[in-house]
Amino acid sequence: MTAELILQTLLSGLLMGLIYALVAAGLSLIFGLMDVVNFAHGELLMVAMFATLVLHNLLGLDPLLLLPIVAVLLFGVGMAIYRLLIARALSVTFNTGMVQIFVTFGLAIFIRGAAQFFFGGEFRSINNSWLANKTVALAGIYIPLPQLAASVVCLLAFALLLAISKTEFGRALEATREDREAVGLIGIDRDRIFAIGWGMGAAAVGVAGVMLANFYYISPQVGANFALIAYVTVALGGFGSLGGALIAGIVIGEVEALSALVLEPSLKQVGMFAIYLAVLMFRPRGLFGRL
Amino acid sequence: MLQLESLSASYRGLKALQGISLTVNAGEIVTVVGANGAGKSTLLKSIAGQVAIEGAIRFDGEDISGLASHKIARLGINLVPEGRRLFPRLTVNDNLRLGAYAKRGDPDRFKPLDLVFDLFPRLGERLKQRAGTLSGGEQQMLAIGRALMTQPRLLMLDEPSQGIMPRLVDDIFAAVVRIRALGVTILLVEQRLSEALSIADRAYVLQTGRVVMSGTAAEIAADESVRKAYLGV
Amino acid sequence: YPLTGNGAQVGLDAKAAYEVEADIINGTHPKIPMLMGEGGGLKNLGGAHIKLVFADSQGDPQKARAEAERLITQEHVVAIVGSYTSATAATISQVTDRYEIPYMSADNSSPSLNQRGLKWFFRTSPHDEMFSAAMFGFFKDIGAKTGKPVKSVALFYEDSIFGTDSSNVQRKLAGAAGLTVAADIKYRANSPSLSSEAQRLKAADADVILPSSYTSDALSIVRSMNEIAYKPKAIVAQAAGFQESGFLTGAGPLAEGILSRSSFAGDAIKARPAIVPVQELFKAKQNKSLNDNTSREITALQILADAINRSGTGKPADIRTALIATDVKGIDTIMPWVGVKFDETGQNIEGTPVIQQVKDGTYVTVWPFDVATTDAVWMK
Amino acid sequence: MSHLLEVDKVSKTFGGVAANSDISFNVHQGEILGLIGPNGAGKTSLFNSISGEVEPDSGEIRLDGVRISGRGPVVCARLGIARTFQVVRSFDSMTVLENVMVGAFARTNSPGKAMKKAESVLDFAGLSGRVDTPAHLLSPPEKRRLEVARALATEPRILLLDEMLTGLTPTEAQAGVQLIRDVRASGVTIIMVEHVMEVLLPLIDRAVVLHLGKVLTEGLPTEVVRHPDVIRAYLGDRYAAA
Amino acid sequence: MAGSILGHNSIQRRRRLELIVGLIVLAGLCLLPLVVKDVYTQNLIILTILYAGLAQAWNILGGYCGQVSLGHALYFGIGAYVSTMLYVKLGIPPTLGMFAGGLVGGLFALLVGWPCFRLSGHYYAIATVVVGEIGYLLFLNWDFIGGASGINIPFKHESLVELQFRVTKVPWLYLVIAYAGLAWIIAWIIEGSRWGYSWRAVKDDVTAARSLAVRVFPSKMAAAAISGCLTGIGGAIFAQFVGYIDPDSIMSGNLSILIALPAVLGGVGTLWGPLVGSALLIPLKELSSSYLGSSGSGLDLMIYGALIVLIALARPQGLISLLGLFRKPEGAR
Ligand SMILES: Nc1ncnc2c1ncn2[C@@H]1O[C@H](COP(=O)(O)OP(=O)(O)OP(=O)(O)O)[C@@H](O)[C@H]1O
Ligand SMILES: Nc1ncnc2c1ncn2[C@@H]1O[C@H](COP(=O)(O)OP(=O)(O)OP(=O)(O)O)[C@@H](O)[C@H]1O
Ligand SMILES: [Mg+2]
Ligand SMILES: [Mg+2]
Repeated sequence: MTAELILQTLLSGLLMGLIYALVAAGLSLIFGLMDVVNFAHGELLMVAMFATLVLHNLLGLDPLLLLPIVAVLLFGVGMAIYRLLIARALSVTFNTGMVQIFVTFGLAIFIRGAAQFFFGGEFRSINNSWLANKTVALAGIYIPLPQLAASVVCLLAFALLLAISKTEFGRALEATREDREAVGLIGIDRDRIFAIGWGMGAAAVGVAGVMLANFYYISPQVGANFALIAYVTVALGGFGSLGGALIAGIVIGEVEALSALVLEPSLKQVGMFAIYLAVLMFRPRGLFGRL
Repeated sequence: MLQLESLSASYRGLKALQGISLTVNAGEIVTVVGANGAGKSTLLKSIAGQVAIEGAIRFDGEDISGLASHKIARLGINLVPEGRRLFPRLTVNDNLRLGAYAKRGDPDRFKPLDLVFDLFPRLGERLKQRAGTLSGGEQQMLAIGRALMTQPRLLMLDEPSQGIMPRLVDDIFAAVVRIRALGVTILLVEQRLSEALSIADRAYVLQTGRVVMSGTAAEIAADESVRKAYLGV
Repeated sequence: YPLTGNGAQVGLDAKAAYEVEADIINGTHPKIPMLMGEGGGLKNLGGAHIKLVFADSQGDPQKARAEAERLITQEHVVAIVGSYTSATAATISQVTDRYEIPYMSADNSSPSLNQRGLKWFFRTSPHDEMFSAAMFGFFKDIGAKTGKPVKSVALFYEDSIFGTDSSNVQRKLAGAAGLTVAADIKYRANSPSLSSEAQRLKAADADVILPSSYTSDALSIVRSMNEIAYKPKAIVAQAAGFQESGFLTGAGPLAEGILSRSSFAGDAIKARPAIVPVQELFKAKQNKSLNDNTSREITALQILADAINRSGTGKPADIRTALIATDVKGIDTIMPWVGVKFDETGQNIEGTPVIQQVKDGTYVTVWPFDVATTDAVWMK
Repeated sequence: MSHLLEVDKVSKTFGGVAANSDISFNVHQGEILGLIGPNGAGKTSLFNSISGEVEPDSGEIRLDGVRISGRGPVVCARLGIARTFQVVRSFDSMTVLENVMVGAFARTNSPGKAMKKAESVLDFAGLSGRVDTPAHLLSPPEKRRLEVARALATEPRILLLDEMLTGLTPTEAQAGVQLIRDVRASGVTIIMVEHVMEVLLPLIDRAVVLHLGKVLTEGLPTEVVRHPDVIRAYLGDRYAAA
Repeated sequence: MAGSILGHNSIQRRRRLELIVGLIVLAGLCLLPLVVKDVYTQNLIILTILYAGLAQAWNILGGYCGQVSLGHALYFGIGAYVSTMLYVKLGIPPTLGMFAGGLVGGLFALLVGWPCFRLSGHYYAIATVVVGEIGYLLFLNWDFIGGASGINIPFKHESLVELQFRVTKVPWLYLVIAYAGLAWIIAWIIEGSRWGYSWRAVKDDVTAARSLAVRVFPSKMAAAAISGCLTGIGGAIFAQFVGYIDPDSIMSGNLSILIALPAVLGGVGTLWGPLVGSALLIPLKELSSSYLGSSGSGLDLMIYGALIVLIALARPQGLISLLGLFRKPEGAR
């Protein structure tokens, strides 16, 4: 095993980890900051990827240029999901937790069915984007451009989300999670706050979807490949902690890459899950969890 | 300023309020008296838009019944709820500042902070502490402070002295009087009847969801049946 | 067939393939130069039409089993054709044996299926052992021809029944042929990233990479190899994902030069004249060319229909007798095979695979040299 | 006189805040002890230590000479400590009777016996009319009664009441006082925390005053309320005159 | 009057009534084979009842005890593999093997519970998903038990002890009725016992439960053991019924959710919820995929998904609340 190989592995682990973090960013917001388990997270990612594909084919624009459009689109989707479903799920007085889980689970199945209905089961890819299949070499280490771009976008997205969470809106969001009834008493419209929160979460997923579409295949099932990792990332980082999700994403990416190198690759996810469980044994609230 | 006309409210078919009519004039302290479960909290929550109701609620002559609670709050009606309902994981500072959230864009929106720290100096000392770790009395101060931050015109207090040590009880009643002096109208629910009646202008007596008596605070305090029923004398 | 789920597209294509073949058998049209190509239904059964009933296995063995039972007891089918994944074939073949209904496996390639002592199981297409044997035969021939023999191979296969079965045979054959196995990589299907796996392949740098993957991972691995600028000397795929149109369009230029075994040679139109008209019909329906799977499906139904026709009664037992007696020549099918003839396990022993290579975005046949339409580009 | 419960130099800090420091006092068999002190003095924290909910950092709590501190709430409850909570905790998916049965199962495995016990305790607590009501539909004073009934069902030797009379009108408080007296008469020792002096003082036999996590003073209720430090820290001006 | 027959107070009355209705339902189910003759419907009924049992098993941990486990496929798979391996390798008939499977399933539930019960809320739920996934991956790569290829249970001969039936479904029907009945009666017994009360107390308020001498961790472990054991038995039955097992079909995360879903939609923490939930959900799922799925359009998934959303929103307390008879007292949570 050469040093080069190890370096290359560490690098791809890092790049992949940042992508996991990017996918988890939106989840961290919805899951961590609003305390709603969103089982349709992977499906939102899939929707974003299809949106990128369709717009790319329709407008001929490069995915990178589509970034704002898809983000806005997903923002709308997120708001709509909140207004149509989640607001209702939150207002039930009766085993709210489970209702949330299974409403989003049902939604996930529905979205998957819809994607199948409209796009069929074919695997699609975007090949003619600026970044597609491009790689730069640096001292014998290869850096794939689409992943690099995704990592940069990931860091930007986290910086942005972190900044937002520090604003007054961020505190209002936290307050709303703490006590959904009481915020009304001080003139905060909880549905608006949460709808925007969902919109932001979904927009973050939208960004992740665009970046993924640059180098990953697209199919109605694609969300499932990332969803579980996203949940684990958020839980490992700790609910309510954006920074935790970022670091957890990197940890998971590295663990995955390294275990694929030293273990049987088909068991690499076992390595990554085992690390997660081990951490939870010592820190039941994840690395940086507050909740 | 506030007028209720045959207001009814129910929880899952259980009537908690039935045909309440009640008026609060600008600048008054009005207190509502009643046994446990009489519907006092429900009454305040109805006005704040947190309970589904029938009947009319008029604020400054405008019907506000059915309005969402945050809209009512923005009109200047504010409730310090039973059990305080703070945001326990946020700091004292954040709790207070969020009180002014609805007024974003108004440069003066944090002005009431001075008043709050003046009324409750303790809060000024604990700005960085998480609200959840405050002691009971401090939490009550914070709840009132947060309500003041919204610059209310009508402040409703639900049992502000509950769980408060005797020394602070008097402070809180004193604060209520001071707040009124600043031009805020007050609707007060209290179990410490004698104290409440001593600072109130007028009072209503609630029994199983109905108003059974109303009058000036002095009249009510003097009423034989009230003394028997609620003061245990 | 899995009509939903990750394998959904395969199922949808298969459905179209069967419909095309049923139309050929039932419909009226100019004669297509192959068995059952005249149209007009089943002659011996008074021109009866083949009626297809589709069921969705969702790739789930339990589901496949229940659906098979439904087809038999509710829809009263006389035979079942299917079913892509080996796991579903395993339960369906049990059901058909219990109910004594012929089961025509069109595209399962697991060698274990016909070795279970099933009486009602028939498979027209070659299985993995035959396929892999063809690959190694190709290595020998091409080595002799170009003077660049294969010395080492890298196994790269998904952690499914298909992947492990395929790799087991390849490992065995590599040993028998005296080749080094430079890498033996079992990977997790549908992983978000295969970059570490690609690096292991690069580190091993075998003469030939032998992947057994479905479409999703086929796409991932060629991209991951490209990302670390690894250009393998040769890739010879166990068909599956590598033969799908989604892979060819998705991988684009990256697919160029990849070799794959196939049971179908779409470009061998001289040797198999029926391909052109069938191809046209399929294209009209599904807007894509026939591939390894769809051609096998068409052939499976064709053989089955012929057997039903020859049975004269349409009763399952008679169909089985007719199937056992099947002896069809390759020229009467669209396949490049020698023919169709079942052994006592129900396996077609005359299904001889070919090796194809991607050139300009489509597969062209390069081996056996007698059916090849062009020369292979070998280890540049 | 034998001490039923001994609190011996108990300290507990929460991330820098000394909720209890070096607290010592004794509780006699059969008395009603009032635990008073300003908000944040550490009363609830001490209850948590006595009931085993938290483990003191140092010091020991003994019941009949047996150490109970640090042995967890389950052991404490088994040994005879029962409590109510400052913020009412009820099992909301269960009816009143079922709530109390949970407590009764502390002493028996038989559902039949547990049910009988629960019914008699509910009768005692004046909730016999509400047995089939889901717990979350009770009014606040009823919920507090439910907590008392549930605690009594565990057949405790000591009952810790944390602000159980709060939020009641004086008349209702009288009824609560009567219930507490009845409990004591049935042989259970009581420690109670309460801020409403008018109700508390006539009820208790002795008072321990906490301030800033320490014992400020202890003694007869009449003595304690005259203690200048208690007036300054806790009672405020209006008791100064009295 | 009814009171004196059924018991002197409301709880006893309700429990006796439930038992009587349970027996009636059981009798009704036993008569089913006389009415339903076609194999497809029988298949459907068998699955539905099997899932009712599984959902009840889940309900014991997830419903009564409030530990929302999304990794039950692990115990299901372990039960299936244990009994199948015993049968295929050692020839031990599955009628015995399924109890071994249940035992091992229960053991694993304890093993998983040991670390996971220290986690709360979503942390617990995700940890169970992950544990389930680890189990799945390990089984997928474990060659001794067939790895990804799975195990085929060959049909040898008709045998009741070995649960081998060529085409008839009737014995299966009775077997799953016995299984679901067992799960139901266990739930019924526990509901009225100390454990049942402990679990519900733990679910509602851990702190208060502890203060009443409820031993929280052992309670959860007991619930896990019973739940895991019943799930394992269900897995063993399923394996024998299908005749083929592989990790994909019996250990995937989807299955974990499918085990939990009927209980949640039917009414979580109730005696009848799992039964009602399965009775609606499983036929719906199977029928829609049989009749709509073959078009491959995803329409069936859309309907199935939308239905889950609708039920969860419209009937948060579960479908069971539509049936007034077993309703918990007004407004119960
Ligand atoms: N969330 C609720 N759900 C159902 N019933 C409720 C709810 N809140 C209050 N009630 C019922 O409504 C009636 C009135 O309650 P309310 O809280 O308004 O009384 P209150 O006068 O404020 O009493 P207290 O002095 O105890 O605060 C009571 O019978 C109570 O049980
Ligand atoms: N878990 C905790 N973390 C941090 N601080 C705590 C914690 N629990 C209690 N405290 C602090 O310990 C001190 C004592 O709290 P405690 O609840 O015992 O007071 P109390 O005497 O019961 O007051 P009150 O009369 O208001 O109920 C308070 O300052 C409180 O903020
Ligand atoms: Mg109230
Ligand atoms: Mg306290």
